[in-house]
Amino acid sequence: MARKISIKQAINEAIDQEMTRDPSVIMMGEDIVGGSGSFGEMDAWGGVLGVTKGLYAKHGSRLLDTPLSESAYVGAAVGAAACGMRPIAELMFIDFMGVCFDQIFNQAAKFRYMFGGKAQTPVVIRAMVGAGFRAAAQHSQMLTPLFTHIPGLKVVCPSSAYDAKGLLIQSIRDNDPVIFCEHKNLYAMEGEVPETSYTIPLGEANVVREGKDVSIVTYGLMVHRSLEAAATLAKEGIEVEVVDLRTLSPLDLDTVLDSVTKTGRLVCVDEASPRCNIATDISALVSMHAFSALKAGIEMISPPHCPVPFSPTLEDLYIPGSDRIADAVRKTLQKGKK
Amino acid sequence: MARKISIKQAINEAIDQEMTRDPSVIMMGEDIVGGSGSFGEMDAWGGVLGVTKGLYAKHGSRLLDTPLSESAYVGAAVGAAACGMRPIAELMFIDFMGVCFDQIFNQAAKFRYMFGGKAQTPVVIRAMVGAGFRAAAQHSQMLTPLFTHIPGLKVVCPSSAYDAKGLLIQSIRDNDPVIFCEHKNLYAMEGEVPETSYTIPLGEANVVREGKDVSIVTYGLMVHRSLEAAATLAKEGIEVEVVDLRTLSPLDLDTVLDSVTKTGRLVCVDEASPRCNIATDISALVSMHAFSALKAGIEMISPPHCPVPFSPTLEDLYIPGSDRIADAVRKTLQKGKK
Amino acid sequence: MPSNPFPLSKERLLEVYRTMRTIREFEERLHVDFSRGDIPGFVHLYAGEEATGTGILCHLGDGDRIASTHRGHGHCIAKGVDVGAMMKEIYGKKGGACNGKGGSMHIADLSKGMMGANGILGAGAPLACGAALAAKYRNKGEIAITFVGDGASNQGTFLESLNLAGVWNLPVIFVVENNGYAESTSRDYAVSVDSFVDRAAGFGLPGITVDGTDFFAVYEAAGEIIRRAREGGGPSLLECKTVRFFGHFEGDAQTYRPEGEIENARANIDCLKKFAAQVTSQGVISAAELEAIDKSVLALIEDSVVKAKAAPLPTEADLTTDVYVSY
Amino acid sequence: MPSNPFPLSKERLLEVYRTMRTIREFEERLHVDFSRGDIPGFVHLYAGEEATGTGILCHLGDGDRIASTHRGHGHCIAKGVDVGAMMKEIYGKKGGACNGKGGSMHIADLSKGMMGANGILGAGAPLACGAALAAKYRNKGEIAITFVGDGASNQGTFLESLNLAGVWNLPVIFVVENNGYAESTSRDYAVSVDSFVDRAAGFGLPGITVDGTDFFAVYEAAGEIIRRAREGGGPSLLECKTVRFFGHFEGDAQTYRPEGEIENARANIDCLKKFAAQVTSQGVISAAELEAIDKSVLALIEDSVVKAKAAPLPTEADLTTDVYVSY
Ligand SMILES: Cc1ncc(C[n+]2csc(CCOP(=O)(O)OP(=O)(O)O)c2C)c(N)n1
Ligand SMILES: Cc1ncc(C[n+]2csc(CCOP(=O)(O)OP(=O)(O)O)c2C)c(N)n1
Ligand SMILES: [Mg+2]
Ligand SMILES: [Mg+2]
Repeated sequence: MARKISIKQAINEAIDQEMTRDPSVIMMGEDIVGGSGSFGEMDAWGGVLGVTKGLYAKHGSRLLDTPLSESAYVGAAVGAAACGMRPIAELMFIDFMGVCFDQIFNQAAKFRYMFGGKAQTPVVIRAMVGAGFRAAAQHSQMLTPLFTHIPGLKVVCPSSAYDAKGLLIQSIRDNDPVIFCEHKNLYAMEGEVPETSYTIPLGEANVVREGKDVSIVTYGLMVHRSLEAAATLAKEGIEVEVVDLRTLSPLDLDTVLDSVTKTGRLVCVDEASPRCNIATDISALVSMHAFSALKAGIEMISPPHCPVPFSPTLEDLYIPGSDRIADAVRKTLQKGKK
Repeated sequence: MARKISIKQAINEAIDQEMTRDPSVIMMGEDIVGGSGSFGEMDAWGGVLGVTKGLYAKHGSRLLDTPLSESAYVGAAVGAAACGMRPIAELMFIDFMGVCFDQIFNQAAKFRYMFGGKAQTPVVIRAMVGAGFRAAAQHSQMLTPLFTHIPGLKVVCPSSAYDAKGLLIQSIRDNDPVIFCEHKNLYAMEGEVPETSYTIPLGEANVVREGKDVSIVTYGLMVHRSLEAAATLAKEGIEVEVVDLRTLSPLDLDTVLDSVTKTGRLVCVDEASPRCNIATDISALVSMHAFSALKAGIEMISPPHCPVPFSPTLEDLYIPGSDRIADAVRKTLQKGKK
Repeated sequence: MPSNPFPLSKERLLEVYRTMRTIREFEERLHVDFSRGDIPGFVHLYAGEEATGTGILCHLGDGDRIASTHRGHGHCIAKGVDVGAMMKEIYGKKGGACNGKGGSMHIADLSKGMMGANGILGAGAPLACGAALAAKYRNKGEIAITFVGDGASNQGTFLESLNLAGVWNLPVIFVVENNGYAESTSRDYAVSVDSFVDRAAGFGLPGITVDGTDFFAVYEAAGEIIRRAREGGGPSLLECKTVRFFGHFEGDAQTYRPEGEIENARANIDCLKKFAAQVTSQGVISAAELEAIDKSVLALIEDSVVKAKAAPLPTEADLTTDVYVSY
Repeated sequence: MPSNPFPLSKERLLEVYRTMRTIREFEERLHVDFSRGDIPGFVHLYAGEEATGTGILCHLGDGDRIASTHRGHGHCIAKGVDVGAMMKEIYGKKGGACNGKGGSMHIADLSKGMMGANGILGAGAPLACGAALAAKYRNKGEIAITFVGDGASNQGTFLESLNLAGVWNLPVIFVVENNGYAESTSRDYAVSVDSFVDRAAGFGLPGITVDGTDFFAVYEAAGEIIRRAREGGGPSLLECKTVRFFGHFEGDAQTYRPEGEIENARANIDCLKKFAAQVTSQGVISAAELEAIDKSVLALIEDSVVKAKAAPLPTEADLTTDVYVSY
């Protein structure tokens, strides 16, 4: 398994393979083809950052450019899903959820329950998340906690090319609505990815580094910052275990609890705003279900409670860095067993 | 101070007094006057549950019925706020946030920061929250965690008539955007309320019952369920302290930590869906900032991770009841100091 | 036997009458039972508007989809959802159309192409676009229809959908049920344009306005645009001017309505009376035949209420099922 | 001295030219500096569209409000926002219009009535309705204007606002800047109606289409509808057909555009060239006078870049300030 491709390519390949396999998979979004109705090149964009480039040439009218009407086309994806298709809707930036959230959280998420189990809505909503692009407050948010809060949704956020492909294929095949969060600052990251199709189950966390002293639980870009911190700490003789949640809903709490039971110390790292986020969620669940295993207070690392700033200087201060994570780990170790 | 009025009346009075005091206070919403453009009685509704009844007669054109276009009129309230007014926009049911969230979380919440401190947006968005009305999945949600997650917003949720009036007047005078959550099943609850105008600062929790054994931290309707549990437990000799957060953002963490430091045991109760909610937020903050004070694992009581069901039988099972809360308190006491 | 001047056979006319009468009696009965305190939650009745839903939906088969509104009972019945299951649902019982989890505002039956009543105004429009898109890929001539009130026609979700349907040339029909009010606010206050035909034209869609209390007017207009949609001719908007016999929801005192409005409507623009007069005056159907239907409908409704009351309540075991297909 | 056939005095004409030239050079310079890697983030340039923003905004005073788009530099400059502060902002520096916190997509200056560029399509429309509502209560004849692209004109937020403005009879103007593209998707694909005048009519609003590259056409049409709005005559929609000289954002390869489109536009429908030809051919202004402005504008831009580069970066202390007024 020597082939290395980027996360961007892994996502493209996942969509391509599923569209080839299953004619009910269709895709819609703004400029996901690119060039619709113009006299230049069709398939000119392939999405704002080129993730879907080339798919139109292979799958033609099963990819649809949309007007700039997220409520209408995300809702259309939801409606088509309720009528037997497996649509993938691209929301470009997750920050745009504010103009179409109803179709996601009151419609897609609730159909099955409200209709007494008589509907299924296999829709995938792909969106870019995260900071670091100098794209400022309205194009840099995580917002993962908002979707995780909603019963009826599944929420996925991969951190590697391998996971991106396997989780996206699973998400497309999954019979529930899935919010698939792609960190824009990870698109270029490369990793080994099989050429053949494969799936990774939703709701299975991944222990990306084993260690016995402290558990870091995180996801997305922060997995890499946490691994950097772990590498630094290893030089100090501190063995950190890093758990990549991969899926935020359903949550693989068992893997988290196992890790904390082993290490007795927990640092939760989340790039989302600090109030009611994934870090608080994990911390709370651990302090409820594994309190007796804890040797010290839980540490949480998140950005400050402010919008994402534009200035690169500020944005770099905003995003949790490996230094802050390493400090938190040291802090949990300094606090002895009570 | 003998006069007792309902929460509904307290809210009406707060708006009335602020509109009288300050000509820049205006209000808009669907049927908040009621009867606009029809040939019957004007001021026919005063809001869907009659909360604003009578205000049109006193304040005339400063109350505006709107078309059914939440994005447009909530956004108009935000825009008017940025231009010197103090608008109150009624979103009827908080569940409708999905069609207008952008104007709240990307516009109102972020103006001040994105514009480098050069704007202020004193808008209040009032909305009904909560279950128990047999109104099913799309008219019964709390959604308080979604707003609490967003930097730039303040979030208020009163549990008594006294608090409702004082917090609403403060919210109207406050220079930041405030999401004012009114629990529909508390509207009829009466309490002593001064006739004169007064304010309650945002970010001050209220210890509604003192006790030394276990702290319950909660807000909204759950304050009353928790007090019922506390009354039951008192008969068993268990002294429960109940902290009513009142404001979810800003959060009065000091009062929470003081209480937990005193009791050493914590039960967080939240009517919102369980993932990434206020209960997890408080639990996490306590397990980070007051871990050494904890004598036992934290308990959280929330509804199950499912939409709000319609059938009264199911809805009553869905909403956390005083029995479940009391059991959680007993459980924290059974778990000894580790 | 007199010749039949109507565009439907006698059997179909009787079916149509039965559908409209079933809707009427369903709603009249709910009105009574609600005021007795038997029915929980918000209930929005369709009485008065029967000819609209029926005149349109009698053109559809199970493969055609509809996305409905908060005022959805009539659409459900006209689309073939089982009346007994609906009644149980409204009573919050097991065996209801949604096993008691949805209630009046969320009745759905995907097997009948009924994608759900909806508690969110305008939300059905994108869903119907999606159903129409799916139909386009299936390529069997199926279509989708969404209903929206005069008030909800101002929702961005609905307006965006008009554009999307045009851009994608979807086989979808947007039906505006204009009953003059959105809750207590009049259509003339809340809609900035005089004619919904002009609103449709603003999105490049053909629009047509009909008397929604005249079954045959609705039937004919709907037939035409549905045929066009099936043949690939794209979306249209159909405004049906109609009237709400009851309040916005049960419990509404309706002081915003001018005196006599409802009495007048019940006397002079009752779609069922109109229909009965039309078909009997032509001698195609006898008054006795209609009365027989009335009787059997009343029996059906009574039976549905009795069974709904007798049906078991859901239990704790039902609370957390059917949130996900798998989790 | 020849008589002045234009609706503006010579001084005002020179001002207008200076504004348009400032926008042009600001954007041309950003294009160069961006490709050098000096400028972070997403940058959407307004070059080519100057006559639109300028022709409209030169009618306004500081008490009038505008809500802009992601392509907001031109609106900012035409509304009087300080160019030096803008440049610093785009460089992410302290002393920028937003102290470096907003960047290109969020430049605002409330003291100039500029309510912000906006990273969310269509979001400015409700905000402008709110500004117009505030103006109505203040009752000093102030108005509000919102800009929207051809693509963003399909956002529900924008569409709802057209209706709201009509219902409340707000002094607000909706300007559709139709440059033919939304990112790479053409206007003809994404907007379901041929004419924006028809779209406006769908909401009961008067609509008018002008050549957005002809300053005087824009100026005149805008003057008329702004006057009407100030006098209580309510909202209007103004479509300006214009052209984008650069890509959607900096870095766009623009392969969706037909060959020669941009060259042709630069040669034949450059609004600055048109304006210069109009005013010089009438002898009202000399070529030398325009050149003098060109020179001083270039100096101003150069100065703004030098100062922006030299300006201090924000520091950790700035990270969490100005989230709230008080918290
Ligand atoms: C997004 C949203 N906003 C507001 C409401 C509350 N609401 C329910 S029905 C209704 C009035 C609808 O009027 P109309 O669309 O004319 O339909 P009608 O009730 O007359 O059939 C309102 C405001 C809602 N359910 N959803
Ligand atoms: C709600 C929302 N959806 C999508 C985007 C991404 N986006 C930014 S600009 C743009 C194209 C806008 O086209 P148009 O409105 O014609 O304006 P132009 O760029 O041509 O000036 C898109 C799709 C966004 N910023 N906000
Ligand atoms: Mg209506
Ligand atoms: Mg454009």
